Amino acid sequence: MTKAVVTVMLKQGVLDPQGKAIGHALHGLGFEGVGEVRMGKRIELELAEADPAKARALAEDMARKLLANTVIESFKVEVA
Amino acid sequence: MTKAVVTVMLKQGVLDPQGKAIGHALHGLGFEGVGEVRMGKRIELELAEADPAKARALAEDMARKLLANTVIESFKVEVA
Amino acid sequence: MKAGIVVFPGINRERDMAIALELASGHKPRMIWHKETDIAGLDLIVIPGGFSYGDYLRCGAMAAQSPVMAAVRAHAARGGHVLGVCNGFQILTETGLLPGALLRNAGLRFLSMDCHLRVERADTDYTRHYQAGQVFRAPLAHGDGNYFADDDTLDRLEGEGLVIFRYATPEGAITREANLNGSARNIAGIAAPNLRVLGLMPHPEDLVDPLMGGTDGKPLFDGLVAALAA
Amino acid sequence: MARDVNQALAREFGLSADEYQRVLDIMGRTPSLTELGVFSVMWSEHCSYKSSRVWLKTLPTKAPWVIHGPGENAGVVDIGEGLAAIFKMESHNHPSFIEPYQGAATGVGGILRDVFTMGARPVANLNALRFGDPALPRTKRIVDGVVRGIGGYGNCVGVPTVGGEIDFHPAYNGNPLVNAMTVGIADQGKIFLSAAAGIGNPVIYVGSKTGRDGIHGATMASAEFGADSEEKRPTVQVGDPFTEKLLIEACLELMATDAIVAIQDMGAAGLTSSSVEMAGKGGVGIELDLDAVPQRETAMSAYEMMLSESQERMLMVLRPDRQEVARAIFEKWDLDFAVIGHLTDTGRIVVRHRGVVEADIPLDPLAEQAPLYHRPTEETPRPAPLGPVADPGGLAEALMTLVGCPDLCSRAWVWDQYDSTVGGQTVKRPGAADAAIVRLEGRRRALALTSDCTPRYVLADPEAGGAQAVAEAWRNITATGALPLAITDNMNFANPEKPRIMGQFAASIRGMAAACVALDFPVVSGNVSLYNETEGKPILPTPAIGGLGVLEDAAQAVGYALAPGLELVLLGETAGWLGQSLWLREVAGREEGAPPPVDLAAERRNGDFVRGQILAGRVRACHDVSDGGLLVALAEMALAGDTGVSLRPGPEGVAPHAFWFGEDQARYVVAVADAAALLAAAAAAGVPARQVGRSHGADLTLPDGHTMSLASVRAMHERFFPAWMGVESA
Ligand SMILES: Nc1ncnc2c1ncn2[C@@H]1O[C@H](COP(=O)(O)OP(=O)(O)O)[C@@H](O)[C@H]1O
Ligand SMILES: [Mg+2]
Repeated sequence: MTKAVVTVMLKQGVLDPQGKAIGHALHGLGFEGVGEVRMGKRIELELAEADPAKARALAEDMARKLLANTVIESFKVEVA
Repeated sequence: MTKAVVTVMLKQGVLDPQGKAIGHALHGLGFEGVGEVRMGKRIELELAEADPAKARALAEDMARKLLANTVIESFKVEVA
Repeated sequence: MKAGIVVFPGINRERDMAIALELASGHKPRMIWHKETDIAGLDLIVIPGGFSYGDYLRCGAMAAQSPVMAAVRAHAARGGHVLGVCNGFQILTETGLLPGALLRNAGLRFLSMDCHLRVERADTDYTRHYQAGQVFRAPLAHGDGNYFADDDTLDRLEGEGLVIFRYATPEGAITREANLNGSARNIAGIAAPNLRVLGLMPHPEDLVDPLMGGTDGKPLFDGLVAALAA
Repeated sequence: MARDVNQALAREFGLSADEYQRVLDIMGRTPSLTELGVFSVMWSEHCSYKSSRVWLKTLPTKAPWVIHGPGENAGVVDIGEGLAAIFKMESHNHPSFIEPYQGAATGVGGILRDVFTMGARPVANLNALRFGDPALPRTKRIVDGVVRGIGGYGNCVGVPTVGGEIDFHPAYNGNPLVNAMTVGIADQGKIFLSAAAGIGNPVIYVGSKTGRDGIHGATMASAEFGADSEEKRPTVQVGDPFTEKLLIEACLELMATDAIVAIQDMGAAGLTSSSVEMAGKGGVGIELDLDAVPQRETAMSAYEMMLSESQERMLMVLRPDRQEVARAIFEKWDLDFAVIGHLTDTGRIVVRHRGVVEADIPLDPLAEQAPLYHRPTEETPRPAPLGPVADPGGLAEALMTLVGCPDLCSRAWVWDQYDSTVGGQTVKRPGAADAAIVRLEGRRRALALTSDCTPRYVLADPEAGGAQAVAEAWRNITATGALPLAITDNMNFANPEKPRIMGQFAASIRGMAAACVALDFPVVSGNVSLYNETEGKPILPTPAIGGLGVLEDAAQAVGYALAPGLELVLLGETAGWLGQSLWLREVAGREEGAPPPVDLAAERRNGDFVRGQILAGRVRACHDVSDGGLLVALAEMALAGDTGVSLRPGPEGVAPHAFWFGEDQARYVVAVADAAALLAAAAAAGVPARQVGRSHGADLTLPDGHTMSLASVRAMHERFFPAWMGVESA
């Protein structure tokens, strides 16, 4: 069994209102020195595939087909 | 400037309807051998604080106060 | 006009849509379960609003992968009419039948209210019973209706006249205030180049009866019936 | 979980020494941990109504149109054409304080299940909300979370949220109230009940899997909050509205067959209360095999499974020959379906897990010997009369203060986040009429729905306040032209062990009962939430009333939006009652006096007259006069219709501020084309009537000569929520 983590973030150039709102709220709470904030998704998958390289390829396939919308998002796969 | 990443996931035992639905959809797409799927948030912060230890402490404070709902979520901070 | 409405798990405006279609055409539309793949013989496929699969990953993402969407794609490729409203619009962009994507509303809240739409061109099967430049009212109800596409795509859409509806003031002005969800260039609805695949966020099907506050949405369905009368 | 079962553990589970002794007597031995858990949740305040039952029994619950009163999952009334409305209101107060989003969301999910479990398609949601002082950051966080949670769940399941109410008061600082109401429609011949029947019939579990969610939620909902309430947090459940939507569709599909013998949602105390109540009501025994329960987590104990409050689950008894039909439907909707037991003739609940009998309890004594308390009551002393109060600043200033205050300002920020049109049947949305109007699909007939309570009145005079809450619900329905049929109630009170609080409860019930009788408006369902206090600070007594009425033709419904060129007539008597008014609180800075008296005969007479005029087509707009009094009601009508109003002076003998801001009951403002005809009809019916002005233009012209633009009033009215919540512009 392999654990794969797919991280999906909005592409640079796509406005991230959630990130912006978080930045705003952090200022409101008195946190200083907060620059850009971006928010994305983290998807943790348990895969039966034991081979890390194959598991990665599988997770990448899943990300392309479903987990990320590549019109607006980019993704990264990590395999533990 | 330091980049901090806060990862927020639902605590173990808390129902994760999103993860459940993603797992289901992956099966539907013909992906086999997918076990548990959990979905959480990844928040990337640019902090003016240059000292990594202080930046981490700051991000942890932000997570506790705003970024994570510690009633149902746990968080992890990484500093690059 | 033979119409079918695709029903995904979690869709919730299929009944509203069926009422509007029946009112305009006199026929009950066929309800198409998402696992069906034979949709031959239909003129119009409608993908209605709701929360397909809870919209838990991304609005419309899971529905876009379902078996029926392959059939819908084939229908579109044959030149068939496809209307996606709200979640249906999101599903059409996720499927790639329409360009761009629908992001979280700029204000980050679900919005349920009436908006005003300016009809950008009246020479489509969807808008032939409106006038170009006409403004009509429609309820909207969504959390992710903020239309996004890169500038090249937006320029192409505009250049090819594929922007069909824009958020406007009741007088027809395209303003920031009228753009409730923050959509690029106030875009509320777009079409594919053959003008037969249309997606829009607001719900004309919920304004087809004076009792519900007006009939502003009815011309869209009447126009379709006129265009697709067998 | 290897803990000894003894009195100390029983106390931790919320059972008193007497109650534990009763458990020992029934069992004739020391109960197992699972058995103790079953007793503790079944005998919790939430499930047993042990403090409130003696009083609830005194409420009127019958009328020729009542099909099922309290006792079923929800109340059922005949709304004509062979149809029934099924409705109920329920609280999720404690969970919403701990986790506002999920607490409110699962509250909506829970009340939806109560309604569709009886065979109804849910057609409308409402909510009654009370929050603490807006100046506290915590209040803002709670309001934000609750509103998002209600929307998040209701919008996703596709049931329109069409109405509700929101009040603020520091008494709710540590204990907000979140009451959710669902209304559904069923065929009268297709109503499903929960009494199990048929020895040997299979017991079926459907919906989501069971996890360790909300264990001891029912007992938590029955306990006062202390400084340690943070520690109770892990019991919070997460809602899954997508699964709920599937469950609605699958249940309704199955209900179209003849497979179901009995069905009940798994609400508070989950598998325990659903199985015990179904078997108990049917007078049969039940045997459960927990190994068959669909589980989300590993190594769950019998105790955990019996007490879990995982959401989106139902329990059914099926005809054995229809089991496979049912399975196919639930599999089609991708829901779990498991046979987890069967009915027996033993009169006992027997729970097996991994080959061990974990519980074996006789059902009759579990129900019949449940504690029942006649708790001591203490009357609330009559408030001192208010005496004359001078007007500090004039009508215009007071009006601006009132229309901008948190309790009266526009709620658009809230309802704009709720899908109010899904289903395509919403005739009057929030902000359009005193009650929401929802048409029955494919028919002319419509329902009128409202929720009402004025807690500050109830605190000052619980009996008058209880009557007023029912009367206001009746009036709000009447003001649309609909005929009020029945109510559901949600009794939110503090610690019933304190005689003053129990006295509030008892007196409220007395007042409610009197109003129900006088107005032919019986109680068909309800919910009680006690121990709403934090560190000894009680909430205001809040008997929230959810009202339902019917209109034969939705086209007859009127709202309160004014059109230009109409005459404005006030119906009902105005003495200028300022005690407990919002004017007194917001303008004069005092919370004092007795609330306005409720004259039920006048209420009935005036309301029947108004409804008659509306149904005769003579009324163009109608608004009841409530919080803030006459001038606020008129301003609301003007704002809703974007039409100005010129007002005439009030009568001699009543101070202007008392006339315009008094909260005398049983009053309506109607807008008509022909005032003379209306005044004559009112005189003939013995209804006091007075022409107060007419509609035109874009200004509000007060009788003292002040003119204010509608735009300036609107700016004030719409300011509070967006400013408070820091709305980002698009
Ligand atoms: N929590 C809420 N959810 C939805 N609608 C609400 C809510 N609170 C208030 N409303 C709506 O706002 C309008 C005015 O409410 P309220 O001030 O309570 O009126 P009234 O005092 O006449 O009963 C009504 O249409 C009501 O349904
Ligand atoms: Mg009212």
